[in-house]
Amino acid sequence: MYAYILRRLLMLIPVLFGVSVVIFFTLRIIPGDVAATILGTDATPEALAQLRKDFGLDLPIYEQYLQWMGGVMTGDFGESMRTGKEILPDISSRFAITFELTMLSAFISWIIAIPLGIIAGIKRNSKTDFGVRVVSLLGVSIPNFALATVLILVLALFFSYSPPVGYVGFFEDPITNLQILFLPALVLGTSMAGAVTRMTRSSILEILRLDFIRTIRAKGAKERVVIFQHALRNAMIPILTIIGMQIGVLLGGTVIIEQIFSLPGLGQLVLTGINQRDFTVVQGSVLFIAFVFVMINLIVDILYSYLDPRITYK
Amino acid sequence: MIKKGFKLTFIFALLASVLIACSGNKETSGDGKDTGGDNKQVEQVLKIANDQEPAGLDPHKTPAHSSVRIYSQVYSGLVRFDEKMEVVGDLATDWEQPDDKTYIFNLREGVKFHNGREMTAEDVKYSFERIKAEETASHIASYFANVESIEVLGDYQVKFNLGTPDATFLTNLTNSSAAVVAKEVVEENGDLQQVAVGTGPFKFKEWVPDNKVVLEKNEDYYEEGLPKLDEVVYYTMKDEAARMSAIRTGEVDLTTVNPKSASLLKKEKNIDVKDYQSLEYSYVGFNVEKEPLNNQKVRQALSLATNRKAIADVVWNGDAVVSGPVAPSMGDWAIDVTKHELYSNDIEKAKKLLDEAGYPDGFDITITTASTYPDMVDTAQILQQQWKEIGVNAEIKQIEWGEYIDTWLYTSADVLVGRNGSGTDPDRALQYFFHSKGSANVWGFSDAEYDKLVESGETMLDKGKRKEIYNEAQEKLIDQSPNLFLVSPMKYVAVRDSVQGFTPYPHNGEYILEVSKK
Amino acid sequence: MAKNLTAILKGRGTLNTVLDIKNLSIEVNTKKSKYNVVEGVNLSIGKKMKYGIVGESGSGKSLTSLAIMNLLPDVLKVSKGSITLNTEKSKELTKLSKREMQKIRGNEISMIFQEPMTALDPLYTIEHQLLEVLKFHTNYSKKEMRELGLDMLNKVGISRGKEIFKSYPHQLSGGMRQRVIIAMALICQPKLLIADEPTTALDVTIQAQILDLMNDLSETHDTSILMITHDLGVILETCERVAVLYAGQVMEETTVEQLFTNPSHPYTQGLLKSIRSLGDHKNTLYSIPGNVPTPAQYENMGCRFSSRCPHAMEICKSKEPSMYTVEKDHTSKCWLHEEEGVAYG
Amino acid sequence: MKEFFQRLVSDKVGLIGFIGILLVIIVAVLAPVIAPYSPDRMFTEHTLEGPSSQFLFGTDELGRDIFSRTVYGAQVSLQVGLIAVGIGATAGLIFGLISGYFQGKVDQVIMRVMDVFFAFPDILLALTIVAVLGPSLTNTMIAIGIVFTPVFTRLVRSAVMSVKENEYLTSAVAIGVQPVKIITRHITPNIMAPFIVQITLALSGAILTEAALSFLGLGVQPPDPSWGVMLNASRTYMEFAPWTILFPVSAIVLTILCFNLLGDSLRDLLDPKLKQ
Repeated sequence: MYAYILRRLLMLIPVLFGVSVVIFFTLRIIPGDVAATILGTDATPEALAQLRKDFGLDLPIYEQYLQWMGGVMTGDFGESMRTGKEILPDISSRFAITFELTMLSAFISWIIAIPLGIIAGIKRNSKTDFGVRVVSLLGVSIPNFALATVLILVLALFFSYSPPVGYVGFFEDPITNLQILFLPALVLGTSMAGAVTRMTRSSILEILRLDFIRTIRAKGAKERVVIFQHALRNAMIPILTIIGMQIGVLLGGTVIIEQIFSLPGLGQLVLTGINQRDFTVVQGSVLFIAFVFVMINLIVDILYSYLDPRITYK
Repeated sequence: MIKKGFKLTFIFALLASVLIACSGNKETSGDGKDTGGDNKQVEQVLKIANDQEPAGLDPHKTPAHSSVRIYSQVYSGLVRFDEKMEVVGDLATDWEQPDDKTYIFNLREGVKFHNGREMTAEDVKYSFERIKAEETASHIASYFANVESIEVLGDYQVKFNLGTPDATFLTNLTNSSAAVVAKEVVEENGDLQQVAVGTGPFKFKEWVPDNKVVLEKNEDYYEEGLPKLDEVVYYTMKDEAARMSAIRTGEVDLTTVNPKSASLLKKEKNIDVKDYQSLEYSYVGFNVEKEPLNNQKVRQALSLATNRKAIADVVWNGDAVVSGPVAPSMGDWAIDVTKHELYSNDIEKAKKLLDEAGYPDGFDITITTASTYPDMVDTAQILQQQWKEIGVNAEIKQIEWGEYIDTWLYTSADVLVGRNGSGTDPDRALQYFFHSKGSANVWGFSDAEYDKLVESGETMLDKGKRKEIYNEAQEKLIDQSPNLFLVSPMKYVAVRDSVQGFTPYPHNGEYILEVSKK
Repeated sequence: MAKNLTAILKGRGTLNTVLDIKNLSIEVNTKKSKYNVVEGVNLSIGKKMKYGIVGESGSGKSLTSLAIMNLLPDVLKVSKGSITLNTEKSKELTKLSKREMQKIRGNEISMIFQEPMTALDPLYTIEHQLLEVLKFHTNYSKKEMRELGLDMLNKVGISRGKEIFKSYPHQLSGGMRQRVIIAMALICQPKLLIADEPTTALDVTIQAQILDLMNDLSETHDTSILMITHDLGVILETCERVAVLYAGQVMEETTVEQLFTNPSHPYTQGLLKSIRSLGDHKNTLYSIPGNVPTPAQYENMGCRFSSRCPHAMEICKSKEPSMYTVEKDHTSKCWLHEEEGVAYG
Repeated sequence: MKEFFQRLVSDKVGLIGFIGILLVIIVAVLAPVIAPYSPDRMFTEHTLEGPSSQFLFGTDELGRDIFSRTVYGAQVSLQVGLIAVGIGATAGLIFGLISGYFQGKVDQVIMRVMDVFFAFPDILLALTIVAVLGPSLTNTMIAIGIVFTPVFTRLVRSAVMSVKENEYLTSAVAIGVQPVKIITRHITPNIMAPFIVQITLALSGAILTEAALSFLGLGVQPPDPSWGVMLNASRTYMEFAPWTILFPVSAIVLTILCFNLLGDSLRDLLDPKLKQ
């Protein structure tokens, strides 16, 4: 097992290296630089040149890359060109927010999706099944920024409710924190729920046809035991795969929701980074997200072996 | 497994109800505050929702409005504008002008930086030298290019020696970026982007990126009884819908909104919507070095084809005035452009001009604009429609802000839609943007006569004559049309009725010094 | 004739039977089609009796067993007839509620399925799956359950019980799994054990072991066995009585001895002929010509075997024969026996 | 194929999806006939007017007819979906076939590159690509196409690998059939089922991604009326003029719903494990 994990970790190196190369050089192709965006309409050529020099943008591009990579290897992600602040602490504090949002969204989607998927699976081709499928797909079909805006408006207009302003960390004030994150997580959870419902339904369908389910029934198990202890647990592997992929996608895909709900997450950091051509921030964040993404894949794979005794890694 | 699942669902449902219950409580306690506020001291905390995150806090380096609105509360300058846009003392109590090229400022005594040290003439000297230093790369360096030296005459007296007489000097000093900073803070931190230690009414407390900036009351502020607020919190809320919702429910006290939102908020009984005519105007910039826009007649034709009134009506809900190169809110300095021939929206004449210029069938062109600002995108779309009438087929390219700035800087677009702040002195609007050596003249516009005109305007100290010079410059500029000047919009600030004493000014839309909460 | 009938009924008397199936029909019911896949099946399984149902795949033998367990797939349902279980009290299984039926499954009637490889939940240990049955039906303490479980494993010939407890199904061989499944089926000491092709998927050597095991255990536990198989050999080895199923109907019903010595129905004769030809290593294997009709064809085809029957007569194609008594304890559903026998059912 | 359609028709969910998509396609094709006005025509006297007989769905902030824009929007959004998915699916098919068929080093290289792209979050990748190429309809489609490539590649590759295990292929290889023929004759038809399902689902994904890019101002350029663009522009006026968001949002939701319904149903139909 450990050997397997180690091998998987080693395999991450080329992928992360690839990500670093792609993001570094892509950013340099995008027109515009940080100096110009800082100085805006008040830029003078001298000021621009000065700023570029400060940021090391006057060096040959491969040298810039080596410098950056050299830093990253030693755990130094560099400093933001925009603020001059060290990047890594910023990334990790923002990651915490995005991660919490992601997990909360995932959690909400499970609460919605797994029961629905089970019901649809048990009652295949019934009206209930039909209804569940349509409703769950409806969630996926609404662009989440539209859903978010409608939700904000409706809550404010008809319920005089808006989430508290100003993000507060979970450990500072858990209740306020959850109030702030609830709506965005609900929006993201709704859009995630469709795929999970679908996967749950088809896995349950598939499992319920298997012989061992008949054995369990023949043993006199209550339907509840059949579904939840046996069918659901067996269906969890494909469901987990979907969930793992979604968590990965969400980590980088919360940009829009973070912006709408004013959450200082990683997505916003990257987006502002791109808009301001704050290369170091974008490079660092994307590399970090890619790292977390591949780690989540690894964790999901490892979880498989806990869920399913047949899967062992050597 | 199942039991766990149910438990979680249960806990979750519980949690959701608690959350809603909690927020409910808060609502009611808030109401209580409103009604029974007399016997209880109201928390003097002003919550402001901003649409943009501050880019940085260094007043000398950061021109972004999102930054200015914050650091202008932390720093003071030598002088400032009063509500009538007259220059009055701030850190300087008064000043004298031994000759046209010399200013001596007498400083207020006993003013302390937020770190407790007293502010002296040395700090003034240091600050302006920092602005002028090349490595600072300050965006207002050019404002003070004319300053040859600064002399400390005493702890509370400082002298500025100018190279030429400069009519804009005092106005330039009112700029929030012309702030007096403390040397030791700069040296300690490298720059002032993340810290702010000034002499202004509010002290910088913390900045949580993409979340909020907190300022607290400067107890030692030199004006008696001010500021009235204990704390100001600027929340970054980029989404208009979120800001609307927050001001409606009282989560924030003050926010800027667009005209349509303003008209909705006007109906709310707990919210006042204040408006003011901004110093900004929208424009269409031409690359005057490239065909066909190098032809003055083409530019004039486009000006004639442009219905500015329609832009004001559609993009700004009617709350914008047609503008020339100097925004109408600059009062006397602005000429009345509405009667100008090129503002007459005469399609026939436009077609004739195009014909004369050799484009009887029009031409194809790309209008570039920033996706960040819906008003610019809408303006571009209207122009596209209006120009179609004279056979000019435009395609729209909207780009995000980083690329937009780059495009602007290197004039890599033929036609650029944007918005300019015309500043507080016509010199900025006319020289800075259109002198052939003006820092912001990216259009390739060059006219020797015009250059001479605005140069003389800068040194002309007689206000009447100066006005004449600038009137002529404006006429000339419109005639040449290196840019089409479109409209100057109203700005809207929505305020909860618990906020007292808030009045926005064109030169200071978020003047909160005298604000208090009830 | 009437006398004969009473005698037969007495022999099959309800008093001494564990399970009585009367006139059982199972129908497929979808929006598109509706037809019987099993029709008019009558069976009586006596106490401690080992009863066999033999038939080709598609003959409805497995469906009959699933109907007893009330585990028919959604599209199928019992449309006619009754299934009565006689334990302490007589229970009409087709009329029981879900809950009541759950109490019977695994407790009073157990079932062993064909595929030991897939009949166990891959995610749970043997211990969990074995003791689960006790959990469903008894109130034993955990310790007692473990003891019972280990004891039961011992009885099915697994000596390393504690080790096996911790194993997962995929770690066991097919034979081991089938033993575990038998242990699961017998742990609550059911009155009836239904074994649906319990040995088909196993190696020949193991097959015999498993069959012996079932025989022994049914005797020590006083359990009746309903053996469902396509293999007459298995029937011969384990059963006392047998019903031959073809196309959803019982064609012949008698003791095993009589079936082998005096097969009456042409279908049974064909079956026997084909296995004998297999045993004799003659040059050509005998197989019954033609194909089994599909359920959709059942209607109006007279005798369902008529299309393949070497003795088919005119009447066979137009009219369905009844069950005729051929001799004592021996009935056959064939027009050939109309003269000699007594019709019933 | 005929049997397949019969089954599709028998599944109500899939049928609804199929008919819905057909309707959208018809609307898109007949847009010039159906729409009463040009989608860019501005009635500046009629900005943000509610639905009326003149403007069936009302007008937007620039006085354009929302009905006409929604109808033309079908054209733009479908185009984005089809071409983007076309790019992703074709690239994925090629890479996946090569990778799965030849395996070895080629496979290693292709899959590592796909891993790299896979490790980028979708939106960020699309955003970066559009930022590099410059925003335009074409570039939006290219960006979304690139984003989808790894998914298709993986899908095709694993399908090819499993088909390759089959005996008939081993024998085809043994009798010396050319690789290209094996791919086109034997492998391609066998991977069609999962491929078609993925395409249906990717189509809805593409339309949503375009909408998300439009939210960030990087999607289709104005005045072209993609539903994403309309949706984003109308967010500001949602309260002031709810019809500006109602109609494009309904269009986008219903279309994507139909794609998803069809995909969902196809998945059920084509999944051998779920056959009845």
